[in-house]
Amino acid sequence: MRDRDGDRDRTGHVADADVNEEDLKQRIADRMPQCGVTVPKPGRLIATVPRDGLLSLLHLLKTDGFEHLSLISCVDWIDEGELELVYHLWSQEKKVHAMAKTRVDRASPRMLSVILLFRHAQTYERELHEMFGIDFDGNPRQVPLLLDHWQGIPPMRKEFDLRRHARETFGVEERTDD
Amino acid sequence: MTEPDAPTATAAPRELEMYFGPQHVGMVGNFGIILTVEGDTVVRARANPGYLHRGFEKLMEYRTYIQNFPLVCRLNVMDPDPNEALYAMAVEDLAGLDVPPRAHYIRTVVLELSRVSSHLMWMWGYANLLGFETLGQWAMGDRDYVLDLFEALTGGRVYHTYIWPGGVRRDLPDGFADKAYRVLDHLQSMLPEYDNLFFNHRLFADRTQGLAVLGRDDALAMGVTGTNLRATGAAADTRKDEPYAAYGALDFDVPTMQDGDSYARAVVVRLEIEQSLSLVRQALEGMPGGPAWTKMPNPFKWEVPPGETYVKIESARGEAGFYMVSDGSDKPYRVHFRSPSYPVGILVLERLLQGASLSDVGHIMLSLNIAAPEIDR
Amino acid sequence: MDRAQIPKILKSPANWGRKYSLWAVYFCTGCGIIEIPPVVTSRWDAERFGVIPMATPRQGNLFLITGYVSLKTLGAIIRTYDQMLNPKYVVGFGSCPVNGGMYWDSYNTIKHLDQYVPVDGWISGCMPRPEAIFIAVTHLWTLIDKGLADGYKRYKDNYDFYCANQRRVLPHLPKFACGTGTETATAPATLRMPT
Amino acid sequence: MWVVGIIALPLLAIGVSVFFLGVSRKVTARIQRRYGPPLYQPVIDVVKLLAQEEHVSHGMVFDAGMVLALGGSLATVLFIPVGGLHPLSAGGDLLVILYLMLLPPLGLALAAGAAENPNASIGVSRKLILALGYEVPFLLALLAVMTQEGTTSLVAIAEAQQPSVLEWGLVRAPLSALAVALVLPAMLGLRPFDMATAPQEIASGTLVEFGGKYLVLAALQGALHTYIVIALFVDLFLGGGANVLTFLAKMGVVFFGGLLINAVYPRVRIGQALRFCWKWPTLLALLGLVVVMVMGR
Repeated sequence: MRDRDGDRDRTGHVADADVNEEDLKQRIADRMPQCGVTVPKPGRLIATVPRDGLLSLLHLLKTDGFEHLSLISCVDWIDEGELELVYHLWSQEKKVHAMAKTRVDRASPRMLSVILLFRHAQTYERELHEMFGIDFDGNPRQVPLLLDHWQGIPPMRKEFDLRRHARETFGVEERTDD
Repeated sequence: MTEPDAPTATAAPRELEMYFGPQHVGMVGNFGIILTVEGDTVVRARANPGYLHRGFEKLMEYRTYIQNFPLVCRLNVMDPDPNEALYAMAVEDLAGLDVPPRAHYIRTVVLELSRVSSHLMWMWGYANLLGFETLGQWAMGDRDYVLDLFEALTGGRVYHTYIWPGGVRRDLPDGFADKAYRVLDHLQSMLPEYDNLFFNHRLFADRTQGLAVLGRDDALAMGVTGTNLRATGAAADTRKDEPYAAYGALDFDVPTMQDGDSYARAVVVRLEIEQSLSLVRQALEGMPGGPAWTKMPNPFKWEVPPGETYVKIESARGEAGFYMVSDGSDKPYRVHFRSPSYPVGILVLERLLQGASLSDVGHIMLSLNIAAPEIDR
Repeated sequence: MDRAQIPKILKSPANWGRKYSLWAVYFCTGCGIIEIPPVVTSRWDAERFGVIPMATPRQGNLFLITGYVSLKTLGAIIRTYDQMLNPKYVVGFGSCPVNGGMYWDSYNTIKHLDQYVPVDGWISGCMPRPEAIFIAVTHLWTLIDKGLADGYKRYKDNYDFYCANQRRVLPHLPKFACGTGTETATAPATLRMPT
Repeated sequence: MWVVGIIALPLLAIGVSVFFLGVSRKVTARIQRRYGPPLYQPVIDVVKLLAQEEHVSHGMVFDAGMVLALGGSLATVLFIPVGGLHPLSAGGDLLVILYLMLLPPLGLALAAGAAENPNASIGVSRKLILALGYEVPFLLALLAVMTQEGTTSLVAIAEAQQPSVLEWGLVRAPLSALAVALVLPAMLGLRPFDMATAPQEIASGTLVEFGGKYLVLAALQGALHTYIVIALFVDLFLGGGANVLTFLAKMGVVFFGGLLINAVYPRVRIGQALRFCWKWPTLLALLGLVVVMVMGR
């Protein structure tokens, strides 16, 4: 709640920001030994856990003040055969942005839904279900969101060839430039 | 699978299913809401987005960093510059580019002008929905002066492709500050007129006060940011929380309201217009000298080092974020855009519409300041 | 009113009406919509030319397709177009309806609008300026005068062609539920495609 | 002579109401800092609509409803004295006019119902609810005027006001005049009471399914309705007119006032409109009636 009192300096991050993140890192490492935590730069925190530990990590972060879920993102690491789920959290008190990461198998991706912790995760999970084909257990509304009657592989996966699809569906001529 | 979001319960005989949008004058953007109405009351609402989906994130994976540059501003047509700034900031973060202070100030000017233009556009829509066409016409006419400024600065009225990794595309043209002051003065002098005609109007207050109340706890729990959150009394603003561009050196307050209803949301936007005008003035007055960009490597063969970053910015609608992953090639590996309208436009909208009167559907949606292209991407 | 116009009006009052009373139907198809509000409001004021926005497709005769067309929107466009009354004119607005523009390889936007609905005029550019819209309107006047704005006739004459194209990208539309699926998708020789 | 009147009066009414449409668009444009369309723009629109190659009907009831609405309006016009013109005055009075004025909404409701569009049904229901709102003060005010003049003949009422400004209904029954003036925007369907055709809420409401010549009929009926309501107001409270020109000038003033209100007010919800109509206008009209009855004794 520092900034509401107006004692924040003008240059961006407050001087003791590092202490905060190191504290957090320590606390997470104490409570969840299987979790790898790094602080890439001031105001950012990256925590990586195996798939099973994600809910407890999110719960831990939420009780620590990370109450705002900015985004649930997914990265398709096709060479490693895994999908990486990235949960972006923000703490208004600490002014720290945390990314909680976990990986799921690409072939049959399943994940537990986090709508009990963050209500609006419903929409993000709905989109990821549509775009990456991940099943979220516990999400009641995994129906198409943006696409209309899509058939075939989910479009955001790396093996989906955008240009071939455009050529076959819309008859787009190939261009010489890339 | 083929039925998009089928209704869960069978409709009672007195209930009527209505498609509100996309071909509907009361609809902002290409967006649909499927309403179940009973008489004049909405029983159930389901958002039906996706009319503007063009697969941005996939397209960006197929284009080089420099080719993506004209693409990103088209994410949100009403407020394009924050998207450019986000992209530039993400690339700078990954590539370790420095931005000269003058570029920071110019970016602030552009971002705030973009906010003003977006808010004036919002005012047009909101006034129109309430049947206040005169104010709508005036606001839209005044917005054009802001677009003229953009044209003088960047050459484009709507899309500017101006903020660019490493600074801005070119320095301010001669006499830009004078032109800008004239426009600012004009807008400043119009604000009392808007107040007289609209914001202080009793009928406006009658129609919006106590309508579609979103409490602060609910707003925080549902990922709401920006003006909608500030209308509930929380003073959260990325410009204050994680200052970017030149905001750290400028003097401004975050306007808030306590009630969280349609009225509060509208007044917060109105206050933000005034604050943005003052910010533009401050940034122009405090503009430092020096170069407006840093030299970039040859963009056609430019490879950004591997890594990942999340940058965020306060766009006209709230926290806009950019999550970018690079694998060291000349194209981004993965880009994900966090749009401020996304949580608001689907879950919050569906909740606020429940039990509302059919006359209010359009302007509840507009009071939330939802931009459909941001949701669909 | 210009005195010289009077013989023209008397010769064909219908064309006079169609020219100077273009009631525009549009919805926010894409980015292009951002320039429509300035055009119909105080700075540019399209009502001078008789162009006013209309709320329902039954009353409009000028259909502005403002920007990229996603598949879901195409369904809405076809539905709206079918509801409009003849004669109706379609103007494709911006680069994206012409050839896909910036989204030429996107998986969810169509590339050539005139394969799905007949288009009478194009405005290229991203974004077209308000002046370009007025030029398009005056150009449409010339086309109406010469009888060349005949998109609705082309649609009727080559319905199979348009229908087949529509079905190819939107197989689930109820409109096509009873179709045979054997219509040819090549453009008939008689079809004058705007180039 | 009265045959000429029967033919001329509807033509005059149509001409005047179409002219009012053009003026309203121009004036609104000027208030909104625009140049605006030419004054004859409604004529172009009508020509365009009639020249359309397709006219979508929704069955017999749809057609009959529109004819009923327009016919009702035209018949009403014949009973309203305009200056010295009153071709059917012998056969009709205010009560006949009131009955005839019920026909157009009925016809519109039939047509909109046959169109089977939810927006149209909602528009019609709003229109009828709004009518419920403004009819109460309007009828009370009429009752006051009729009591005061001791006649139900509109011609007699208009002529009684002829001698001087002091004899105008506005002066002699100010409370009733004020009550009717307050509900006048509602009767005209202008803002803040245009919820029956609100494009932004129910995409033009009752008019949603009208196109081509049906839209011409509907627009003509709407314009005639404007004419009828304003003419009634002028006849009842503004002294009628010594000749047609003064009458039309008075109508123009009333219409212009309505336009100004239309330009600067937002639309209210139907519930708010009903509450408004049943509050101040009804109270004023009641008070006016009481005053007239007490003074008349």
